[in-house]
Amino acid sequence: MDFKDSDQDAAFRQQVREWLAANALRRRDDEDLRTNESALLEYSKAWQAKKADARYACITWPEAWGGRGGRLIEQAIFDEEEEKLGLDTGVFTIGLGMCVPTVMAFADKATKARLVAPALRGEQIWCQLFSEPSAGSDVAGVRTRAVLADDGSGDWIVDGQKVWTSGAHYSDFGIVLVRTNPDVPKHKGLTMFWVDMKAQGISVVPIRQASDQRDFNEVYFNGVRIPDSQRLGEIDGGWKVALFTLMNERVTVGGAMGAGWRDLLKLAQGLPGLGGTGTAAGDGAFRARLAEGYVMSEGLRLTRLRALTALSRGQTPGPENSIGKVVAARQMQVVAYEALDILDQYGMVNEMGSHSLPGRFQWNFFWGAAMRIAGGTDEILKNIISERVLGMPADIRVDRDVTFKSLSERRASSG
Amino acid sequence: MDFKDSDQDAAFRQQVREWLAANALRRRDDEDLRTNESALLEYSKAWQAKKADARYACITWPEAWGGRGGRLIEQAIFDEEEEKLGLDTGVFTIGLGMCVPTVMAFADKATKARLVAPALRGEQIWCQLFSEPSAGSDVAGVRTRAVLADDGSGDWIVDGQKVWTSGAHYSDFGIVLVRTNPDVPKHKGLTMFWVDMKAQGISVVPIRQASDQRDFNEVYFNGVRIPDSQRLGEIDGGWKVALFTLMNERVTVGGAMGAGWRDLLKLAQGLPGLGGTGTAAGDGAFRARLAEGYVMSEGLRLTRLRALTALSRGQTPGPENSIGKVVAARQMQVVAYEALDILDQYGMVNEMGSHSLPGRFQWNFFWGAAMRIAGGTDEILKNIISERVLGMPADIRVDRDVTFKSLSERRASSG
Amino acid sequence: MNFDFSEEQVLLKEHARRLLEAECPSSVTRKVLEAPHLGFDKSLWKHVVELGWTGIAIPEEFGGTGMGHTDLCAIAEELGRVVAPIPFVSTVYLFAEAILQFGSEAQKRELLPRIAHGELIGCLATAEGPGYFSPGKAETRVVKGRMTGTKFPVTDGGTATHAIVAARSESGPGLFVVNLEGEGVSRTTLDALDPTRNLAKIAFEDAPCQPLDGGRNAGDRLAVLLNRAAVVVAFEQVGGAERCLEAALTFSSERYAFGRTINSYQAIKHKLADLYIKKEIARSNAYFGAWALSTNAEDLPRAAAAARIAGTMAYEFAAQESLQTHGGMGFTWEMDCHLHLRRSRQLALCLGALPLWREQLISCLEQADLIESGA
Amino acid sequence: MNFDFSEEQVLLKEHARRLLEAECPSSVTRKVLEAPHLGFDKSLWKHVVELGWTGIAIPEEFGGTGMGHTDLCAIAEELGRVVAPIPFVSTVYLFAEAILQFGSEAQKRELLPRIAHGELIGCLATAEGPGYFSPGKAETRVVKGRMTGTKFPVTDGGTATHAIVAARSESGPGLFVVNLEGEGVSRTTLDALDPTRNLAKIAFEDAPCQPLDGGRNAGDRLAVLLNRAAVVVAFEQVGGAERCLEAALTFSSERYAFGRTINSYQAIKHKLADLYIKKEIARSNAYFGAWALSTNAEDLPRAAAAARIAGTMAYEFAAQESLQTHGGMGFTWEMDCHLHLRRSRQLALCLGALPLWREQLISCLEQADLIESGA
Repeated sequence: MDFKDSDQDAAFRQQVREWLAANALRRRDDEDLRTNESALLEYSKAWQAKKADARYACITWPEAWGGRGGRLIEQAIFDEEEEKLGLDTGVFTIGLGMCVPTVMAFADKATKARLVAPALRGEQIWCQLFSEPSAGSDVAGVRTRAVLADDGSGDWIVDGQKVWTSGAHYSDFGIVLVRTNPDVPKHKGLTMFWVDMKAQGISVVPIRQASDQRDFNEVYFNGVRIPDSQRLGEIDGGWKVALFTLMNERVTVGGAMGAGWRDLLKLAQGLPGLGGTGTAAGDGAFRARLAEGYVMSEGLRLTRLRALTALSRGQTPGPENSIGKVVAARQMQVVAYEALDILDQYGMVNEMGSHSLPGRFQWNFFWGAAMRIAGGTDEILKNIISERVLGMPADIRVDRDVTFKSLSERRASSG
Repeated sequence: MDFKDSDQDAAFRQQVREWLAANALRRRDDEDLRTNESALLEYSKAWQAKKADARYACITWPEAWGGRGGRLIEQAIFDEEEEKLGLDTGVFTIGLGMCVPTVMAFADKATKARLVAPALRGEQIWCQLFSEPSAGSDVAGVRTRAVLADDGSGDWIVDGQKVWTSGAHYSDFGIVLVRTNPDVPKHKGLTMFWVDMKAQGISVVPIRQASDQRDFNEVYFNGVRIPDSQRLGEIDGGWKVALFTLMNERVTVGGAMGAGWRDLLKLAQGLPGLGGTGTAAGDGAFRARLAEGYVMSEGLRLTRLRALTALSRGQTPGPENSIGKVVAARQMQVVAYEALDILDQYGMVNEMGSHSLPGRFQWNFFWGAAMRIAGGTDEILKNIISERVLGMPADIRVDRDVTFKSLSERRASSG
Repeated sequence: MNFDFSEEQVLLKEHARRLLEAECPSSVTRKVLEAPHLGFDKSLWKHVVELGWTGIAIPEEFGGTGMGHTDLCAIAEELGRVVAPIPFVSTVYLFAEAILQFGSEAQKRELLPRIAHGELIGCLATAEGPGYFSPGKAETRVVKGRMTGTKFPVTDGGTATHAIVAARSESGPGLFVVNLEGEGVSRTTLDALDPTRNLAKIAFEDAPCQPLDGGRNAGDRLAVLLNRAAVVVAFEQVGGAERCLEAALTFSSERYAFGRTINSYQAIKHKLADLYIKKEIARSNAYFGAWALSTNAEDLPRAAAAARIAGTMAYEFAAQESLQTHGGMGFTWEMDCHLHLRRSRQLALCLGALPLWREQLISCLEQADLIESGA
Repeated sequence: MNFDFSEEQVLLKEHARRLLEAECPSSVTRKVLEAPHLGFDKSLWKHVVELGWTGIAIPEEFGGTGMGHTDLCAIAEELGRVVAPIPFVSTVYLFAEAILQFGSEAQKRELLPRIAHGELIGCLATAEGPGYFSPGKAETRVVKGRMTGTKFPVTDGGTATHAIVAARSESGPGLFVVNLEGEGVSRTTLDALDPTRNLAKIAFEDAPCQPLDGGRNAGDRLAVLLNRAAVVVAFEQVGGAERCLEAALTFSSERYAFGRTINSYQAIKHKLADLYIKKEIARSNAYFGAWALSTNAEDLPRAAAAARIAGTMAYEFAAQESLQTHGGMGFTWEMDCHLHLRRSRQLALCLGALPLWREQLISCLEQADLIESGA
């Protein structure tokens, strides 16, 4: 075992490093970018355009689409180097990682010709409109309705509400999953469209989160007209499209999520110890928890290296990557409580607004709770691990052979 | 809040104390009783007879049956005082706690007249024959068959196998749950009998446990003839009887289960510390785990006092007693691992045979694992808490409306 | 055996619950959440004073109702349930107790009736910045009856009229009473993780103060005070945990996923069974604390530590997992989950974090291995 | 990036797995379990020797195959899976490593070929009774090349021909080689929690011994030895955990309760998902350990501690919860669950318990906060 790149990978990494060194703009932890969203968007777009010019924007995409037809490991290497320099902002992650690949797979030629290149260049931002107030873990339970317009145009009229949409307020386009047939079982009556977020009848309302921040949105559809040409995939065939999108969901693993155990050690080393002697880092209980937490987080980081190894060998990463989010989110929460404990009463002070070490752990305090839910709850992820990785049976389903309509009625009468 | 007895209870306790002081025989932790089963049985029977003479054997039973028609709190007080002196042996717990009450509720007059008094006096020991190799958590899944003898006698012929039967090898009688009708759903084809354990065709084979001890038995029924007069309850009405029996299952709570956190502290105080300084009790990590474990175990002990309070007020204890075994069993396991950890390499030595402190924790090591299963697994107990205490829905049942026979066939074809 | 609330106390609790359901729905807590400069909800405070709750453990001769500490615990559980946005912990469990335990006759006569009548809001100031506070290392000094130093954060420090301050004087560490509205005191409000409890930095510059010099030594006085408050706070924690459980039970019985209510999944059922277990363990430990508190038992340090550990573990688990059970909805501002998430952490830290209490518990076990056998 | 077994190593592992499935079904482990006086299974040992596994990390010049430590890790994982009843840890990871790292040329020439050829069974003797062992406090003394003292328990001490003993001599704490079949040595077998690994008390009375005095100081030598072994044992733990998971998956797919296989219940599904998570975390940490071991990286103390902590946590959880998944059957002698329950504890203790390793890990993090940035 070693951590060396193959000759080919090493050459690519060298090339990336040189390019980044010559072209890097600003770091994302720059005060202005952290606190000013329009500055962040402007910078992100400029940086994306630079990357696109150099064919680093979507490395694995075909050259015809603006990519470089590269290998997965090359994308991983680029991401690594970009992250090291703090240049990535995440603004395009959902669009280029999930939405646009869906468009590329399911839209007609003209649409692709129109939409893909600007997205890759960062000129247009995409969001993903799947979740609804009553369709969270159970994505196929969406109620947002699309019916054919009665003017014979073939257009669809969409009404309903989406929720938890990241970036909806600054997105140009979105892909939206809607119900086109309530008289069949729920997975069978769904259709996917792409939609112009500036279309009439769409309104975006930021969600005030438990943390008193506003990172997500509710998106209301009120008689929104969508031409049938914006359909992705078959009518009532949207579930297949949605699965394709979700399969591309990138799970962030490892160190990127908030303050970690090493930061905790640093914090402890600057705080007084129990009983007034030494520092908080000297307490055996603290050390034991730190050791166990470190091993979990470090284990995740190393698990990611196993995936990179598979990529560099041209293989598919193993199922072990499925553990990423469920472990990382819980670690965020655990480390936050440890940190606030050693801050003692000072842990009650809210420094989230600043970039201080206590403030970063308070950020973890809220976001640990959030990340155990966002992108699949702990419970859903453990179901996925047990079913898809371990081959255990799916939960008993009572909604398989029932029409969506009667399911809703059943609910209404019992709820 | 206080821990004082009411005047009436205090008087009863005083009376019990005086009687115990005057009549106590041997302590159950006496070397001979711990290692020699026949000595234990002899002592237990003698002690039970003494208690019966003084009407302390089954305090809440009617006087007509040899009890004293006492209150539940009086039984609890007696148990407490008896346990304090280490006089209780547990040999009659299952019989007098579960089996004989079932007989009293469901047998005819003559049977009761014959069986109850000797059981109360400890002259006869009872065991409970419910579990089977393929009916553990799912008690109603028993396969042991009883069919009417073809000689017109009305007797039943029983074939099958029971398992995990405590005390089967020294018991005189047992109550046994059997299947009398496989053509109805599984709960509806069961019947309960009492049975003479010396009857022809019954063989008792001790189970060698993971701990290399033999506390439980397999009991084989091979053409055992049981007269219909030994039936308890209706034909095919055995599930109701079984629920009655199980409702009487006494859950041991608190300190009685193996070595505890205070013993752990004692052990640690005699062992060297980390890094060669002080004792193992000085390590902050050890202290933190000890604190959290102590709080759990002490919380259980105190929960039991809440139940006693209810009893002394003539009320039914609250649902909080349902937490007893699931917490106690897990604590047994956790405390064992902590103890073996501070013993370090010496934790690999098996001292279970001796009564040493390390040996007691090694006993916990095995029995913690066992107690998380015996008398209802952790998983079953959490189901019970969530369903019966918290009112959450039962798990989806796929076996409700299916005949037992077709259920078995379904199994056979898929297994 | 009498290890439970008495019938009268059960009635008192039921009364308090009905009243708080009416007077302190979460909209009242949210008023302060949305406008932390309010510090607390004045009208709820007034109500609570009128009911005599602030004086429930204050003897009648000092203007209280003289009911006692177990009654106070009963009320605390109900206040914990509703995440009450009032300075009750600071004023009643800490300030009033400090005066009751260590005040001179004159201090009692001067201050206790004003607490009972709701005119005085108290707080306890110990911390001097991040990390565990050690009385022996306090940098706040008292010289000739004048205090100089900075305390932060101080819960309710921005709205209190009086403070008990842990400081060092010529004769070593001690507790002192300071009129926060008097000279030499300046205060700054701090952003709080739980904005329904005021948090402040208090700077003293030659501020006049009076010593609280009851019979015990200084380290002990603060410890006694914290032990007494820890028991009562444990009841708030039990109340909060129970409310979280109820909310999760209700929500999960109404929320559907895959055609079933989510309370039919074992992942949710067993999570809430675990929550119930922790909550009952906390309740039992809190009861023992209430007994020790109300009888001034020697066991109080052990009982208080156990009650605090179990209470904190239960409420924090409850707040985390109740939010988790609520899924995405649980992470919205409009649901009450975050009120408990914030308050559970606030209660966990306001009397010192768990590591301190775990250490105290084990020290007690070491020092008095025999206490239990007498129980 | 090459953070995985190589293709050749994967083939080696597959080969080892097939072989051990044939040669070491649990009936072989049970032979020793039922007759602990056997000490180990001779025929399996012979097989393993013939395959060259005892010499896999011994250079060819000393009679080994010179394949290296990552190959040894691959083999270790497979031996861990089958709870192999042979003194492989003691002989290969500990004794052979000690000679390789700290032996003189003469010692290497004398002892290593005999290990490779399976004639020498080694062990490491440190503990002197209950509790953590500190080399500086060892009571076993060496005076003028003769050792006196008592070591217990010693894993494989009853069957080994040679021991590395941690003792104190005129020049301080050190490691010494003792021929256990020579004069001045008496041994008593002890009952073991895991009877498939021999456990003994060894008394030395003026027993001749040779120092192992490689370049480092004594404390370090023992630490280096334990670090190196910890990495390889972590692979045994990963293998054991994986086997427990597989057994639980199989059993739960066949066991019915309430008309369904129990693997359809979330309580079981999520338990085994948790097990899978811990196992993968352990594997990744073990891989890092293998890298540090095979490259003699400076990071070895940190990597070894992390591998050992994660490996121990994974295997113990796996053994406990696999048994739990098996229900009553899991607690019978006839099922293999208890083999893993015993072995997981044996591996957790044989190189020192977790508290020691947690402490080592944190010391490493403190001492070298910068190591990572170079990785």
